[in-house]
Amino acid sequence: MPEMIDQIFVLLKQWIMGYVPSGLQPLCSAILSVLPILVVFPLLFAITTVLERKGLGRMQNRYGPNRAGPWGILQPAADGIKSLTKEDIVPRSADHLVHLLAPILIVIASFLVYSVVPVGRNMVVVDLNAGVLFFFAIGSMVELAVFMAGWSSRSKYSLLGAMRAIAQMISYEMPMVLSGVVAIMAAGSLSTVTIVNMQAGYTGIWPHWYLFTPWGITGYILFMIAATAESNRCPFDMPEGESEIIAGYFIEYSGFKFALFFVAEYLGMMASSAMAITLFLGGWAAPFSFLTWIPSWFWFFAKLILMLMVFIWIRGTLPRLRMDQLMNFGWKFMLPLSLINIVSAGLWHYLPSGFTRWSVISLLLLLSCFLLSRNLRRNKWFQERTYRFAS
Amino acid sequence: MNLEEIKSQIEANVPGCSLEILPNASPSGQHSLLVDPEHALTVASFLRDGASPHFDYCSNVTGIDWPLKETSSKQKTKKIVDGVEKEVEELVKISTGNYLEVVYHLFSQENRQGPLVLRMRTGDRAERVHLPSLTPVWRSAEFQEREVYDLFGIVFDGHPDLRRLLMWEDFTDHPMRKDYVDPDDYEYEPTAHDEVLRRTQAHYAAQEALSGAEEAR
Amino acid sequence: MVATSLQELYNWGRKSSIWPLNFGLACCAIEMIATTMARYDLARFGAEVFRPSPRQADLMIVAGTVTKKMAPQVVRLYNQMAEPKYVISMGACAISGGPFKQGYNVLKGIDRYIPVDVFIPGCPPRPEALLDAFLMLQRKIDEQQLTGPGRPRHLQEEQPSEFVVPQYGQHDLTPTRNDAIWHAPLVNISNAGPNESGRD
Amino acid sequence: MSVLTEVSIDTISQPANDHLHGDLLEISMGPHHPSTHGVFRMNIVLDGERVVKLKPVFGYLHRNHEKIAEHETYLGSMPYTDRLDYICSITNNWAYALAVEKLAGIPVPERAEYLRVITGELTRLQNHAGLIGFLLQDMGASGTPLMYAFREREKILDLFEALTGSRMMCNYMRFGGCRRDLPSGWMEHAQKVVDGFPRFLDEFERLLRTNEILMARTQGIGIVTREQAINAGISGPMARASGVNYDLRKVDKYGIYDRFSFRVPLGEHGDVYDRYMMRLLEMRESIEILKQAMRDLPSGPIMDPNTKIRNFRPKAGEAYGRIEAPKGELGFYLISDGGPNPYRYRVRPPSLINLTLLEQMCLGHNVSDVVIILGSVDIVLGEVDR
Amino acid sequence: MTNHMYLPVIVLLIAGAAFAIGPLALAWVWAKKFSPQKAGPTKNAIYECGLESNGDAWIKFKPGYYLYAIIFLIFDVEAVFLLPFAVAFGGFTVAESVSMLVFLLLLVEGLVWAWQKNVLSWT
Amino acid sequence: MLGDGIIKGLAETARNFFGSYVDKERLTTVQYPEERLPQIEGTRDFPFLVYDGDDWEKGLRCVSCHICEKECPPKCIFIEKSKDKKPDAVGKLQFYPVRFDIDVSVCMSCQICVEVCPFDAIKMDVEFELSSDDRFGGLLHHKDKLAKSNEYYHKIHPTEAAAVDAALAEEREKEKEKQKQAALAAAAAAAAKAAAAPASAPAAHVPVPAPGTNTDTSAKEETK
Repeated sequence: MPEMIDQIFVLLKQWIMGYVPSGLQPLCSAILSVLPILVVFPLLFAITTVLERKGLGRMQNRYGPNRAGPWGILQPAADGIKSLTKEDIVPRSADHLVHLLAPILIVIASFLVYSVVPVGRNMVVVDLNAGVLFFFAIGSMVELAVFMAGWSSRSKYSLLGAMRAIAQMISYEMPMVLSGVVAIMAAGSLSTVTIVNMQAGYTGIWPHWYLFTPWGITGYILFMIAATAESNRCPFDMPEGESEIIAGYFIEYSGFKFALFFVAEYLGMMASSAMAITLFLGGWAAPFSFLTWIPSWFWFFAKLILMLMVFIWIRGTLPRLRMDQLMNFGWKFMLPLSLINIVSAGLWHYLPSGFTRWSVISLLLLLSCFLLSRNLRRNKWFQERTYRFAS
Repeated sequence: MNLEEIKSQIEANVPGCSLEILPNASPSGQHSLLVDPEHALTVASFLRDGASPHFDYCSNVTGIDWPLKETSSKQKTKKIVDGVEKEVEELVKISTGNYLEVVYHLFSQENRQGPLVLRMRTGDRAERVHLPSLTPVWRSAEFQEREVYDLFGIVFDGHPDLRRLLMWEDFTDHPMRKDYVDPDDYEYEPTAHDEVLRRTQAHYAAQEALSGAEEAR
Repeated sequence: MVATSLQELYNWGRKSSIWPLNFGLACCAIEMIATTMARYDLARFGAEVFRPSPRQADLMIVAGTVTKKMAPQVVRLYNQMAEPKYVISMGACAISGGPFKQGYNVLKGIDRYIPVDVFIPGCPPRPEALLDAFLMLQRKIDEQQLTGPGRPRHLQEEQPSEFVVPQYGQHDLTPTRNDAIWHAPLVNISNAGPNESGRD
Repeated sequence: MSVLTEVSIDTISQPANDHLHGDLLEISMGPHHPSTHGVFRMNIVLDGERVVKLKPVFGYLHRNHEKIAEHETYLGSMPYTDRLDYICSITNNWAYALAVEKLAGIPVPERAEYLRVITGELTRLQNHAGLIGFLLQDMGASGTPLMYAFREREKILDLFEALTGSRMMCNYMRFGGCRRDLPSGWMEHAQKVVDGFPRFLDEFERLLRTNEILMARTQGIGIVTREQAINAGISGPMARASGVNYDLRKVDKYGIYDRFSFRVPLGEHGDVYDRYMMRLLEMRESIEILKQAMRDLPSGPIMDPNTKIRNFRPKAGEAYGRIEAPKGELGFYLISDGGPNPYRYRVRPPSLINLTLLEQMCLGHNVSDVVIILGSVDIVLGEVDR
Repeated sequence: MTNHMYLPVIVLLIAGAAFAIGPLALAWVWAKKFSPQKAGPTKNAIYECGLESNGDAWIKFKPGYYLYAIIFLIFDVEAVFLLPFAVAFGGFTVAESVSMLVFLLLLVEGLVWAWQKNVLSWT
Repeated sequence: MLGDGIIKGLAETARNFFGSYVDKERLTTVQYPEERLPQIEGTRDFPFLVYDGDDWEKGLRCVSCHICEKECPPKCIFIEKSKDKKPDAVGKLQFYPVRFDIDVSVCMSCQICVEVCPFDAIKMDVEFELSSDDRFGGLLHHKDKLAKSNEYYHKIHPTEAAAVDAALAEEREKEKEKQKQAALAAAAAAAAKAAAAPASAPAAHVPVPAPGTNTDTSAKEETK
């Protein structure tokens, strides 16, 4: 029975496929695989926006939206209707075509990356044998779209936003890829499905997630930080830095085009989280062996929502970094650390398993983390201060 | 700190400058020192660096408009009327004002003393409105002198960046002057008073002339 | 039937998602900020998304004194907002110049240049008063027709969506008002003579 | 005609003809900008994101306060002072009342002096709380610190409302005293708020004081040295962050400030972090003053009985009175010609003069730094432009 | 199977495009039917804090920004080499891994060089 | 270690997040249209005119002395004084305002009118829901809208109103005393003169005009 529920969507698809003539089968199969993504993730986006607004509200001692529909859950619907019916303004001097293409491209890119994410056992749109590579490659399209948006608007603030976006995203692209490499090394495959399958076993009740290794946790944290930067979330929201460059790259967008950027930002955030889950948190695998009776897709989405909540939590707390600090952090901390992480993952492979391996690798990583962060803090402008008082 | 002492200090160190102590009748007792514009910059530098105490902190800079004010009073004078010396009451016109004034309030942070009130006057209110800028001595005067230039029309020579501060560049008036006339834009005032009311009325009369269709109730 | 429900949906969507422009001018802006803060929480109505760019904003809360130097910018910002757009004139200064109306650089009411939906008197209005005005705006939106001659300005082809931006003149703004939208009632001058009894 | 002619790109010397430099970008920040604290405007010329030139443009909130006051009675100007620095109306009232009292030689009863200190220090608390909230908002914290600050501010505003009738525009002081005595129960309520305030400060410090991002963003940014600060007339917490030991509560000892024991925190670096910390530390000192004042509050009249409120005509003369407002030295310079209106009425706005060094502070920094430097100066446009 | 491998991706691409274009088309229809677009000289001007924009935004931007792009390219190529290495890593001998380490170190040296040259200092 | 300050901050927001479900201190929202903050007694928003008794026109305390109009800093009050006198709530003959307008779109709620009013006739209201979409009609409050009963005043500012009532009562007492004295004196004088001439009718017996004959006809005409 648990297997039944676990595979309910797969079975459903097979059942429908039974009625489809064989000539149309590949196409139908593709459509049936794609359809849930088009339904579930936008829905999740809507839920996330409500969660975010209400969650931020709670952190700030208030309720958040609670008037549109019961408990305010229809808020995104209202926002959607409003955006749809809002006037669409394209600046006269803008590059009209690029201005139009940018939001479309960013949404396409944000959707495409989901094709390699396994959301449950046997539940993946396409099991590419270069899945991770595909993910990163398509993910880079977002950068292009953001730059298109900023540049084509021909506003000075959007130009600054675009410049920031491109610099930030390419700088964090590297740590993101390199921190993912460790999982690929351990799994020996670029296929996301294989990577998840490799983590699906248990020792006692503990799962074989890569998170539970020194290089795994380092990789995970690096990946998440890079993912935050890639999806322009606080504290790395410089491209749209509201208090500095007003709205950044989408300053000239109105109506639904603006909403599409919004959608893409959240889809991107969810995609990065999904990839982090796949690479380090065992994908759809249950966290304890005795919980495997709960369907795999439930675990995937539970983990996803948990991670989204962490994003929201961070957004509710932290101020924004500055551009140069962001770049320094990316190039002088994240990149070297992710390279060291690769080396230590390699060492891990060759060292005999047991306590020694654990302690050696942990020590290596902690030491390098300490040295790199000390280098970042070497600046005299980075210390707590004591103050004198005149009476 | 005594104003007399400071005056004599300045006189000893800045030769040729003419100073005058202007008394202040109010209980605050903040008397002021009138400086002639030619030596003002030297006096200011001396006050900042040479005087004791050092007036290192220029707190407040402002302008005052003193339009020409003619008061007439009766005075008895002796005159020869019809060959006979008589005491005749005569209306004597005393005109005061007709100049713009800048006031600097100086303090000494070192000795925690002040204020020393420094004043400068222009020649008149139309052409001779140039005064030396004290911004080179006290940076804090920069914006305030610009404001005085904007609102009173005093031109500060030697100011690094003398532009209007508050009004827009193409504005031609100096609104803080006493004889400034506000733009006529009180078309409608539900609770009009006094001056505003008169202007509203004038405005409405003019409007009616323009468009007879409007019904004036 | 379809049109009615479409209209209802349209109005509901607009009124539940009014994003104000992140735009404060003076004292009232502080009360506007206070309204979005925890105690009053404008977010409950889905309106905490203060958009800094006029392109994405629906509501301009003119919160504070509009000076003549600022008026062209306010009008330009309003013009750059996408339809449908609403204006709340918050506080005495924004409505009529308020206590500062006798100043030479103070615009005597933003409604001289742009159409205003709701006026909130007060100096500054309490946050609750802003919420009250906000609810009033929601009611107004709710009553708007999607079709027919009574439909709001933004749905009518011939109605303008941008208004004359005043220019800086030598003594004043030119023009001093937009006659197309500002119609002051005539004062009963005979009744309000300056030299009446009891005035000294 | 363009208003942007004020800063022309031709007047700026291009940086060395280096292949690592592109064209300069001339940007106008404000008057509508989320973090210019109102309608302030800066004309900025950027090389990449580095500021190579910055010119502030004022006047977008020039409400002719001084001109209007010349037509108002002395009493009638009091509510207008509320609207100068609209966050701290009570200290504005105080400065104005002090100037008029100096001008006309009016004594103030002791209880009124205590009430002034209590309300004035409460004002300082809420101003500083609001400021650090806004500063962090400028730094990109999405509202949370500001919300916490406003949560506390609302408590103080409730006190103001109960005492003066209005949340922001208190119009509380009169020459020769205060307008209204404490209503019953106010003192207990105030005691509760004051006692609870340190908890908020602790919470706030936990939230952000040692935050690495905050330190990285604020330290070494917008440095003003002691000498520059004095020469540029900078006052208040901003001057003290640069190490200038000049607090008018200690220097002038106006009112009854010599009766309280409190310390004046001094910074060393004069950067944004120091200015931020000055506010945090000053709030703790204000709480000390409040505790002492509330303990010692005497009974008695709150108005000088010989002072007329209506038809008030001081003798001809002039006076400059100043106090330590939360933003710095707030002075009023009044000239009387014996009439019912002041002949000249001048406000010495701390916010405006503290901006004197804005360009110098910002040069060489990033756009992101400009907004926090501006935030740390703590300006209120009502006072800058008047 | 292989010839249908990328079919879902293509379908997703089309679906994603539809997801973006569909509402945009709907909004366009709405604008045509009910809410007319009202373009205007001020409305369609560039937003710049409520002022008229002065000067073009399409300038020769500071080239310092592009240096990052170049370094990024180098490391991206590195990643391309690293990924197959990572896949094959399980079967490597120590010697093979060390040779890969040398490759890594060469790149690290490049990073250090760029670091020393202050190319990584954002101004 | 890099990041401990960040973690401290995260802990603080988490505390507030969970606290908001249990602690009233951490969920300070008052849901305005349904819930309201308790009204603070001293609150002031806009002025209103107090009347005694039941008839608002008759009972207005205002004698249109123009003091508030003159002292009002933004000049938002407009008064037109009557030419005749009418008896007020206690029957004393007084001038009354033919027209009393307050332009709330100008009023800065400074309370100076209240302070300077020698008759306790103008007080501060707590009503703030005055939003209107009619700029000219909705925000100019005429006499009829401004007049509010003394009971209402007691309701919104109990302490202050009680003090005012006590002071007024005292004043009236004094007035009565004075009148009595005057009457006595007059009676004495009259008695002395009684032989010479018959007493003229005392001033208090002027016929009272019928209520409502001279209402604010002019006030409504002003704006359209």
